[in-house]
Amino acid sequence: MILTLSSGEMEVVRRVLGREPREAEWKLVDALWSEHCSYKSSKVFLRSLPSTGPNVIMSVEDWQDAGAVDVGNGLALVLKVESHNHPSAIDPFNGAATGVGGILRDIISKGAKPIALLDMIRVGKLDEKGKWLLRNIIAGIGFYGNSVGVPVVGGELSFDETYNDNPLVDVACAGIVSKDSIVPSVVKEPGLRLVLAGFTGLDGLGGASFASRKLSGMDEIGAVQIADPFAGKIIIDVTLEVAKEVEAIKDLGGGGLAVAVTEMANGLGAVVNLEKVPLRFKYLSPEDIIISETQERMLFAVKPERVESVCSKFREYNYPCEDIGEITADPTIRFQYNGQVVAELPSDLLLSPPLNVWPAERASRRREPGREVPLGEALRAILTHPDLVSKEWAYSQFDYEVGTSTVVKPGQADSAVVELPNGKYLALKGDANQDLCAEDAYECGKAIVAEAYRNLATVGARGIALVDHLQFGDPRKPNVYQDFIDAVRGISEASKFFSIPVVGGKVSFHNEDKNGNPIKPTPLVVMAGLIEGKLARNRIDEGNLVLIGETRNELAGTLFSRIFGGGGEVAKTKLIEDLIASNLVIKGINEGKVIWNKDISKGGLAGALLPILTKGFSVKISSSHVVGTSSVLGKMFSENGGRFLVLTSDPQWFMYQAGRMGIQASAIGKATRDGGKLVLDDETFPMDSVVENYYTFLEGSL
Amino acid sequence: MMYRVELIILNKDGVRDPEGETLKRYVVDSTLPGKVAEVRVGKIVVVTMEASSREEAEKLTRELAEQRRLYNPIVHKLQVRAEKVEDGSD
Amino acid sequence: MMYRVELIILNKDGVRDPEGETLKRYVVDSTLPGKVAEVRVGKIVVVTMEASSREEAEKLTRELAEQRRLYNPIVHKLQVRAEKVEDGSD
Amino acid sequence: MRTAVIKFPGTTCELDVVKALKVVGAQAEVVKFNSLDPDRYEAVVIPGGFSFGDYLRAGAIAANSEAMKGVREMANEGKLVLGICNGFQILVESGLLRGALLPNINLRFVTRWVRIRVRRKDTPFTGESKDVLFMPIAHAEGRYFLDDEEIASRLAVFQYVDERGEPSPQANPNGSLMNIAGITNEAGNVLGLMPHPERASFSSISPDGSRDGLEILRVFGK
Ligand SMILES: Nc1ncnc2c1ncn2[C@@H]1O[C@H](COP(=O)(O)OP(=O)(O)O)[C@@H](O)[C@H]1O
Ligand SMILES: [Mg+2]
Repeated sequence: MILTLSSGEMEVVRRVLGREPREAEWKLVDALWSEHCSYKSSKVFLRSLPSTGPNVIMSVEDWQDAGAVDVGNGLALVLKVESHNHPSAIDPFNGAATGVGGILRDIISKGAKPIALLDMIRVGKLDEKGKWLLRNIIAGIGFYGNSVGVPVVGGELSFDETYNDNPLVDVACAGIVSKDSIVPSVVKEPGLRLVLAGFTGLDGLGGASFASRKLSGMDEIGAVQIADPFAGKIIIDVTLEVAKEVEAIKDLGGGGLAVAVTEMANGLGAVVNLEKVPLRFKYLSPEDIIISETQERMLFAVKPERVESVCSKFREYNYPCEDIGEITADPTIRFQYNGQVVAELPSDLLLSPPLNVWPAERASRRREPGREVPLGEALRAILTHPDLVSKEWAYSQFDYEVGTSTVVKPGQADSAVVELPNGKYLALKGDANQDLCAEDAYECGKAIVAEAYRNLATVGARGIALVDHLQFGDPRKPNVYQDFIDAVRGISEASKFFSIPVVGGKVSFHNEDKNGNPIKPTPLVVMAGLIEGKLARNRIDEGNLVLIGETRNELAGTLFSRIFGGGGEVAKTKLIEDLIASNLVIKGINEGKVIWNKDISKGGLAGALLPILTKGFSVKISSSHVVGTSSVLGKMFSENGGRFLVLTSDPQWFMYQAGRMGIQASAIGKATRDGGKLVLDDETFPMDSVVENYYTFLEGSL
Repeated sequence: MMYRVELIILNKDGVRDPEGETLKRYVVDSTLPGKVAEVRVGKIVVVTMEASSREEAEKLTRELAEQRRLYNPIVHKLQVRAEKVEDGSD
Repeated sequence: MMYRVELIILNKDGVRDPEGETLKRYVVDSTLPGKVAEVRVGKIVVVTMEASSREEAEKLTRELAEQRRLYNPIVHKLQVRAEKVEDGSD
Repeated sequence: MRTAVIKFPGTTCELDVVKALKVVGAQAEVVKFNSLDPDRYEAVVIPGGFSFGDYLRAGAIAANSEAMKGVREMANEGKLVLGICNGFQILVESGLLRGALLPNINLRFVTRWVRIRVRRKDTPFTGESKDVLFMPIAHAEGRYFLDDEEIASRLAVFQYVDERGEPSPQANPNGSLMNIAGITNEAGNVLGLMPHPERASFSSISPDGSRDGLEILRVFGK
């Protein structure tokens, strides 16, 4: 038996119980006290995230499976993000696919219909292994999302050697449910029956403790889970069909039945008759049944008289469904097999592990001075970097049109936009920035929230809610833990500033390479927003280029410094700039002044010019009009926030409005149809091979 | 000499096979009720190759599968079978 | 008696097999240069079933494949092979 | 027209199809795979998705189902039968349409907006259609194949074409024989196509505001 409990934790269990736990009881505690399920090393800090607001219906402090906000007309938006990093490292196809299945079940647990998925993917070098990982991750996401008919409407794809052994596979899902039919994950009264749908098998034994441990080799085999989107589709359809008939729903995720039952009882007790659990293999032991993490299962709390009606809907699809036990007033979680007790533990013990606050210490960041990089070389390197190339190879493998509501599709803009059943337009975007986080996790935490906010503004939307996912190395390493704390502080500060509630999130520790080095800290946020006025259509055409915001020579923690080293200052996010600049862009969109726009982020101004160049246009820039620094490299590659690049036929309007709002805006050049060149002052850089690379890189490499 | 090598990739025992399960549940069981214990679905790669012996053909193919990730050893089991090809066709 | 019946579905000789072609061109030829004449990729369905003889097992499986269209006769060719299972595992 | 939109386990596009059929005024409703009564409907649409997980081959398991007996009955009576994407795959697998739909030549699922030329206007679906339609495809197994080019050419209703309206190799998204995107039966009352007309029926979601899918669906409103 491999347990992840520390000896101290085991002592606590023995002391509270006053006896030596049975083997199954150890496993139960191990699952519930795993980092993955209990947030024991992170909970204290997560409490600092702002989780309230006039529109919030369900938020992080409720510790439910997903958060929810009001989007008008009696509808609620349910939002959740999660990763499947460790499973994807060993079986990228099934790992990524089951990640999608898992996030979907979080959404349907609330009775909400999933309407959109996002995938944020980070892999390392594109060597043989990297290609294998990426190909299979993308195929796996498509396999599940396509098969269940939920469109993947956007995402990210980034390449960094820090992820060579530990790819990051983040998926987010948005769902819609009528406000007064949201189903809770927890029960309030004893006497309800526990109903389980789906077979339980061997697969995924020990997954939760697996995710809370570093990757170590062959003993992970038991944790392999095979994706079955066909079963997933049945679970989605039927769960939504029965949602109105049940009192609580919980998906079975990490920790299997052990965690689902205990968390659903939420302080009340439960009796589970394990012999009633529908099994795929007859020879599964009672202990294994408790912690098996077989996918495509749901747990329902149901009034006794409704059990038959609920289960009959599953059986119509030939899908197993059984009454396996009940919620009790006695606050004990009891698993029994043919009347024989297998495990019997107080709810309270299971639900409240001792919290960990590990020693934390900020690593000193020593930056080697960078060499002088000629502009032409820098432009070439940045503009051909895989992070900036067309991602069509990836998103064309997703059915992003299913649902007939994808208004702004992948590749069309910085945010995706979907039409809600009430006719409103919802914008979605996920953002992370491993370069900046590796330099300063606090600044990075702020910056990714600001970036998501700006990305929503580019389509005319204002953020209304966000979910975060915090991905770090081993929390017992003081530098890693400090980065984690800093990132939470940054995210918290920025979301408070923008008044955007954090309605959910997830923590993933132990992301390390095979030598035990942590990945670059990679917190990620997914923001949802509503378009209040006009939707920006963002079609590139001839026009004047206006740069909104001040450009500072802050090259540390950028794509430039990742490639060339050095870099000087780290970008200090001034959130007020992001807010005002976003206001200006949204106003411009509503007044018909914006032909096309993009926020400035990866690759700096140069990176923002790339989409124009790739659509057959040339751009001519006058560097003296890029204000804020005299360094040409800074002007072109700094990634500091608060900035947008706008194509417009009325640059004066932007300059006038910016002046009134107290920010910078200047006409820096023009885009013209005679394609293929970037002209900076008197120097001309041919762009043919850059454009060619943009379209062919991924297709050619994979 | 020419060999026809079959490389069969199936999920390991104990690892689920939803395709096989679905096929069994919705197709096979209704045609052959009660007769079928299990259905598994996998991939087969048939390589027609030059080798000096059956053993060599199998060894080369197995190495190919391992080096070039034609299967994932964590999930799949591999079966390799070679036989001599008399006339080059099959 | 239990039989393990392999049902191998490959594209007919005249029908293109892009997966096999791609595998050969980009993977196999660079690992085993000059050695490989052809690569074909297909599907295998392994049915573990009760039958009174090998012949019966093969016949039932072939009929199953035909009636329930486990293969598409326009494009696929079928191979069926049964063998007795001694201890039920493989 | 009273139109049944069949939902198999794994079908994903039934609600989209109903939504689009409502636009043209059809009386459309979703019918579960185990409860199709062919006599109640004048027409049937088999929508896209992944019926039975598309296990084995896209459409193969659904093609064998009870529901398809009802569809066959309707087809034989001359009622309208439309298969979209997975529905097309099911029609082909069940023998209601000729040929086969094989894995895309590049072996990947592909979503993309494509142009298709309407080659035959003598079917009830295409009688009043424009010549070239703009619609999205989204499939992994859409490579049309038939071992008789002459028959294929006669039955082909839609062909993938480029900007100039030519069925060029670059316009072929999946390696289909003769760029075929959709075919009909001899009688003309059964039509299958890989592109999704229901996704090209709302101007808010089409890249250029067009609604070309309605050109094909309009007949159900009659
Ligand atoms: N893995 C992915 N899945 C789906 N869409 C993606 C993925 N990666 C990128 N995209 C889409 O491609 C476009 C460009 O992405 P990206 O370069 O990350 O945007 P940005 O310019 O905001 O940095 C966006 O529309 C994005 O949603
Ligand atoms: Mg952006």
